[in-house]
Amino acid sequence: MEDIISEVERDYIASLIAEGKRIDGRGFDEYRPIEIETGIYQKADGSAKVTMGNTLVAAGVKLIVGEPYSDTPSSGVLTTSAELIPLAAPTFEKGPPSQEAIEVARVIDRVIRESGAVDFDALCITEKEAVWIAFLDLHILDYDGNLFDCGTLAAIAALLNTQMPKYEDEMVIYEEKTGPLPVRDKPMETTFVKIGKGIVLDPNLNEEQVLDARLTIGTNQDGDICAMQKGGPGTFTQEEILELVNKSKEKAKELRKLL
Amino acid sequence: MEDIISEVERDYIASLIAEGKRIDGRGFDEYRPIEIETGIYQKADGSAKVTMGNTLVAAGVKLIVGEPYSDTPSSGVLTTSAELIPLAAPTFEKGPPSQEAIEVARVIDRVIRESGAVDFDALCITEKEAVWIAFLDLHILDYDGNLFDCGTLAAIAALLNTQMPKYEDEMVIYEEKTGPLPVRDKPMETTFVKIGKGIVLDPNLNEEQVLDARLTIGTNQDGDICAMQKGGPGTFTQEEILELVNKSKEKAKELRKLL
Amino acid sequence: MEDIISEVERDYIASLIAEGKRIDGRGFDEYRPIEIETGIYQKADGSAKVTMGNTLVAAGVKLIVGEPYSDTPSSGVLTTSAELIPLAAPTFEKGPPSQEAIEVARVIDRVIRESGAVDFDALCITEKEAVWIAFLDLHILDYDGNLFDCGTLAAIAALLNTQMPKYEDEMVIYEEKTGPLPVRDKPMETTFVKIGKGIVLDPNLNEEQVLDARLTIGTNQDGDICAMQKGGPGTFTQEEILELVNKSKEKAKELRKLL
Amino acid sequence: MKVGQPEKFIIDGKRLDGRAVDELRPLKIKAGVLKRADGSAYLEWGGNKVIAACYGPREVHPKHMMRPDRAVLRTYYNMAPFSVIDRKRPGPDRRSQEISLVTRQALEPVVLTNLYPRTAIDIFIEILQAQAGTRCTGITAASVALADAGIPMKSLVPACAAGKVDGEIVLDLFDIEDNFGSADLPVAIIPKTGEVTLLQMDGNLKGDEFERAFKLAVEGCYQVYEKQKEALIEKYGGGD
Amino acid sequence: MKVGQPEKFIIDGKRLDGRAVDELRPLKIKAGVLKRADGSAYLEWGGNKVIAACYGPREVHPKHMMRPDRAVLRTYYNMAPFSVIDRKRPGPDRRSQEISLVTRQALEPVVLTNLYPRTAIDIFIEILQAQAGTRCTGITAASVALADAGIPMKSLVPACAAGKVDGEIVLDLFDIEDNFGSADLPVAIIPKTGEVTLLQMDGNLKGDEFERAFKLAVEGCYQVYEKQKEALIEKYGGGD
Amino acid sequence: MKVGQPEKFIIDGKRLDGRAVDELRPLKIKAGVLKRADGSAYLEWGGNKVIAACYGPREVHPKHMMRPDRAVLRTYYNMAPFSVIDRKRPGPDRRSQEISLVTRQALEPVVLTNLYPRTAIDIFIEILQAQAGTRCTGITAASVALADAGIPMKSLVPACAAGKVDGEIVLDLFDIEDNFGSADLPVAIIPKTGEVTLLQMDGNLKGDEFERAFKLAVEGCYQVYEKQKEALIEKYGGGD
Repeated sequence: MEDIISEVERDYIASLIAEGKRIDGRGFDEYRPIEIETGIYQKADGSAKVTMGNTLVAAGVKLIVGEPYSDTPSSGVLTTSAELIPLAAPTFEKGPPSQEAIEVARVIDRVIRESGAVDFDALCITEKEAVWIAFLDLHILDYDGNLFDCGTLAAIAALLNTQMPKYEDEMVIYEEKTGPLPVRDKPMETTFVKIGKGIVLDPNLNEEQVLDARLTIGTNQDGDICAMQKGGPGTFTQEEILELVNKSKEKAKELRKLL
Repeated sequence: MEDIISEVERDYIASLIAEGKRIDGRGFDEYRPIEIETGIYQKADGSAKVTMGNTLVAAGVKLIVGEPYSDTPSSGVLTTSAELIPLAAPTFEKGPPSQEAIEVARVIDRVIRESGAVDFDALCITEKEAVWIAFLDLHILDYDGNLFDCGTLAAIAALLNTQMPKYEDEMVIYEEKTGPLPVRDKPMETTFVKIGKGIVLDPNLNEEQVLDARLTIGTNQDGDICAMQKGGPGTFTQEEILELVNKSKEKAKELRKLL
Repeated sequence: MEDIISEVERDYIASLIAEGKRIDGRGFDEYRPIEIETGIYQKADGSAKVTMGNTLVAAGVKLIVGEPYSDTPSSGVLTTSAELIPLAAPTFEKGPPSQEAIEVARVIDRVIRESGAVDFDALCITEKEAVWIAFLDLHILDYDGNLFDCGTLAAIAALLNTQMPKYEDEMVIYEEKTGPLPVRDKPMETTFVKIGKGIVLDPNLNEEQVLDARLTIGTNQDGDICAMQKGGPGTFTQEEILELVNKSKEKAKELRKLL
Repeated sequence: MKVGQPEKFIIDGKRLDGRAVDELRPLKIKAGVLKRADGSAYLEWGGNKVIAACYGPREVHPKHMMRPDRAVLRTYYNMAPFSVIDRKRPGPDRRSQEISLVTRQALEPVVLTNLYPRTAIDIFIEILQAQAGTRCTGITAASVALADAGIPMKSLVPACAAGKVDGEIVLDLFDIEDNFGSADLPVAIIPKTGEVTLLQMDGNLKGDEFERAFKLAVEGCYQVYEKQKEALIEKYGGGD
Repeated sequence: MKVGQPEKFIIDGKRLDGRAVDELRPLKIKAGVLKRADGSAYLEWGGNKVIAACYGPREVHPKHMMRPDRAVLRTYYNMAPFSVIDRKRPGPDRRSQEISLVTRQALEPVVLTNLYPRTAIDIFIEILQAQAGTRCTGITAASVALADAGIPMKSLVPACAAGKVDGEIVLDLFDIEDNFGSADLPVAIIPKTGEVTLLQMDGNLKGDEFERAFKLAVEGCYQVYEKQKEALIEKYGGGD
Repeated sequence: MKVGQPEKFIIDGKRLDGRAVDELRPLKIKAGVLKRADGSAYLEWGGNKVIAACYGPREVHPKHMMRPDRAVLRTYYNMAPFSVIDRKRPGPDRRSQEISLVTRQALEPVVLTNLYPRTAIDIFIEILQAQAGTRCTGITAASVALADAGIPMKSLVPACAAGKVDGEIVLDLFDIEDNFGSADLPVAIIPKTGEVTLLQMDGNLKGDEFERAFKLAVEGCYQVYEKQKEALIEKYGGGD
């Protein structure tokens, strides 16, 4: 994820922000334009494509039937993966997922899990034996920053779009659907980056390349905090963190309205 | 495992040995100070930490229940691994085990297996279906030479320290113990290296770096030979080998007394 | 598979071909000398060693019992692999199979499968539960070009040589045989390469190194086409392709006679 | 007989998806759909949804792949996990490695790699939804993405398959025909000369069937070529 | 409800391991425990037994990771197979990769990497016994190992978590609380300025609960900081 | 007792394959059997069928393995999937990695690596059929392949094992003896000096048993050495 950027650009973006301006003219707390399409990949059981500015994430959900974990014998399973495929940026590489891709997938997984968005108990078919296992795959197609928020939006949109296939005689019949995946919450993530003294929402790639610190905050629809992740080589003050937590709830509400 | 060492050091160590001296002042047949602690990692079913001079090896045993091999349907299974983690030496690398780590694990595994140290038949739960599988993991924490002897000592100490968890209703209950792992022998390995014309016991790192040939001899408590492994780019004469086999039994007895 | 070759050699081979000559004196439609030995690796259930000029391929078939694929519940399974081991050429590398090895294995697999050479239905033991799984492994030992044709010949020879082990009480008894593997056809592949304006059969290594385009055509014993694969950085005209398809049938007949 | 195989593939001259035997599935191509890539294209071809991106000419890593006299052309075909009914495990399998290889060889004859020695031209093909024929879709998309990136080429390369079902030669198989049919023959050509840059076949064809299928596939390529040109005209104006 | 979950976590104001809600587990730190490493530290923190080693500044392999203006700081978190009840398979998994990443970012703000351009500073964290809170234990240990190696730093970095069980905010979760509790919030700080270098959270916290938990974790960090200093004084004498 | 173990291994002084206790299995060696390799050898030793190839001196990849004062000797032992009753999965496992290592150390004492600094000498050993004793077969073959490649050596290196079955010391175990016997002792030597370059053992031997087995294995090596020389004389004429 580390694009090389000249010192000059770095100084330019930071000085803009010091003057209260952003490189693309947005307000500090403003998301880029967002578009959401759902149900577009028909071999998936649920899917969505989300653009946030020029960042483009495709999400697909596939359901299979398998054994539950032994410590949660009557709960379904969610497996979230993200692939930063080399199509999406000159700096993404082939091979196993990078630490960055793993971080994105794990933080998105965390907010879905901790918010109780998916009713895992309803995904049990036979206790200890058979439960639904949902694979949520995030495919980054164009990378212009802020994968956490764009990816979460795509993930939730795809989960909301998911129809359960029929399960009969120990076979999954993907062509027949029995109803929607039980989704009870719409958690969202909002990501802020600190550049110099300024803090801006929804960083684009240029801003990510010069960030000092990053904070992602995930909240459920009641406004409870469900996931947080600080990133970047710099720090936040304690006051900044408390302030961003408050701001995050508002911004998450905005995102939630788009679904 | 290949540290770079200058020709000067090589000559110095070899010439010392030619004069009957070792770089750390020990006798040719003398082990470095050895300390053994057992039962120190409580999530393991058995554990030990052994220091031999500055070499430090942690060993842990974990027991699970699984299927036996089809050619030994009523025997438990032992799987020995060694990891030369990059914490232990500037030359150890991340990634899958090196040839050296594999060799250490296999030679230690061999002496345990061939000496009959573990009563594998007593580890059978239900023939063909369920047996105890013991994972013996050797974690090298500080590397100052002679992993074979230090590792074997740690392995045997950990096996002797192992308590069998309870197995009930097809579940392992790790919190309850039913008695010690059935250990019937205390095999030991003793490692000699030839540097120039001299042969010394328990090489430290400096000596390993300049060795011509290495011979590890594993014996059981009756003094039978159970495992041997020659290493290094040089040779032994047949007389040297026969002599070292004899010496090995004595030295193994010394080690065995420490347990 | 990419040996470096000088421009000079390239020009020399191409100009020879333009004059109607080949570097080793063969006719354009002539195979190198072929030798076939079968049944030579006795731990395999079937085996063959084929030399085509200096290209040497060993093939072995091992049969195990396993579960069928869910969409073909009463059919056996064939798994074809090819290894371009570094013994066979200075340019072959250790590690997972290269794209070239995968291509060779897949194209050979294709002609066996599509020709119906193996009667997979006869390999069913119990529907949905147990079928014979045949591993066909091609081991390239000396590489002097044209792995497709030499490999197919070795594969078919090994399959024809295969004896089914006995299956009793859910155990495979490899020492007892119950009869030959049901092989119904002898598909062959014939490979042509275009160098400049000329097209020659059975390229040796020197010719492969300077080829513009390659066409492999697989036919069954009725002369039907079962597999094709174009390779190389250049092109064929449509006329050339139709002509080679006709020529291929003749040449495949010649190969088939050697079995 | 495989589970799920239909009894007939052609009923009253129509295929199961309603097409005539020599009819392509609907094909839409859009050039320049990604911001980061140097060139890109999006295709919907029947139920295939495919995106291709081109990066280059750019530095070569690892260095030993560098060629002193030309650019190396590298192609990577990948299926999204949700692109097929049975989730595809991430990462390259043997099938996708073979397709990457033949895709490269289908494009190499037209790309003027000698203009950019010591560089790499990388093409990534991402299958988002698969309904048979993804390699032809990918090659067709890649060729447009190369053009969109401004990589000098002798020609666009359209690709199209023909095959056999119910004993009849048909154009552009869709998934049921591909899974249960008796032959599949993907072809790619250089339209101006008619030269063939991709040719694969699996199945069972008599000599005359092969000839008919081959010619039908080539005709299909010319239809695809028109769509490629339209996509580029739509973005850039003018002809190719 | 998960298998093995206790009914209550706090009984008569005491947690299941006997601690008060704002009490740390016993913490012992020893600096300089390994011979080969340039710096090292061993921590016992409750049931966590962790060793950290630092190598560097040293040559960078592979070369392309080298930075012309600074040292690259690399962190590797690893669990010994026998450190947990269910044997951990050797090698990095997704969890340990994420922890390696946040550990690096927790330490980067204090290490003066610009003093050693073109070099690497490598930190290895080995979990020998795990009882929840291993990432905080690892960061705390790593920071002492860096100091022991003489790597110039602006400050030590202590780390500590807070969380929620039975609806109460508690300091420094141990394994039962971590497995079955309702929130975990690990934090690392720069003591002099109070700046936050690590912040993660998973669970469910109301806004005011977050604030309380966050402040409790920060207080925990200051307690941990005292132990870090003691360990260094014990080895080297003097203050930090 | 393992499944398939015979009751007796030696009946009326004869082993199960008809040999005397101190008798080698039939051994045939042919030098120079491959075209591409710089040197090669094919061995049939009882039921072992093994081919060894040597490439070098040649360029070293990766570069960091290069040594300024000598050639690096690299050895790769590999089993064909069909070489054993239970199909061997392709790729190196722990056993083959250990054998690769001891094979290198068995050959290093004789190869004059200092004559070719900054190069690699690579030896590949391919087991096509295995009947116990493949490491000795491989070393014996490799040594002939090195000679066939013209690599300067102080000596050929023959290898041979002894072992114990039914309480008796026997030469050159075959598979049943190896699987169910009570000791295996592979040895390689430099014939002129009698120095030992390979020595491994697993099983259970009293001191005097070891001495007898060891001497028997050494005698076996000298018999193998005669065959190695014959193979080279057959190809090149003259003695070594």
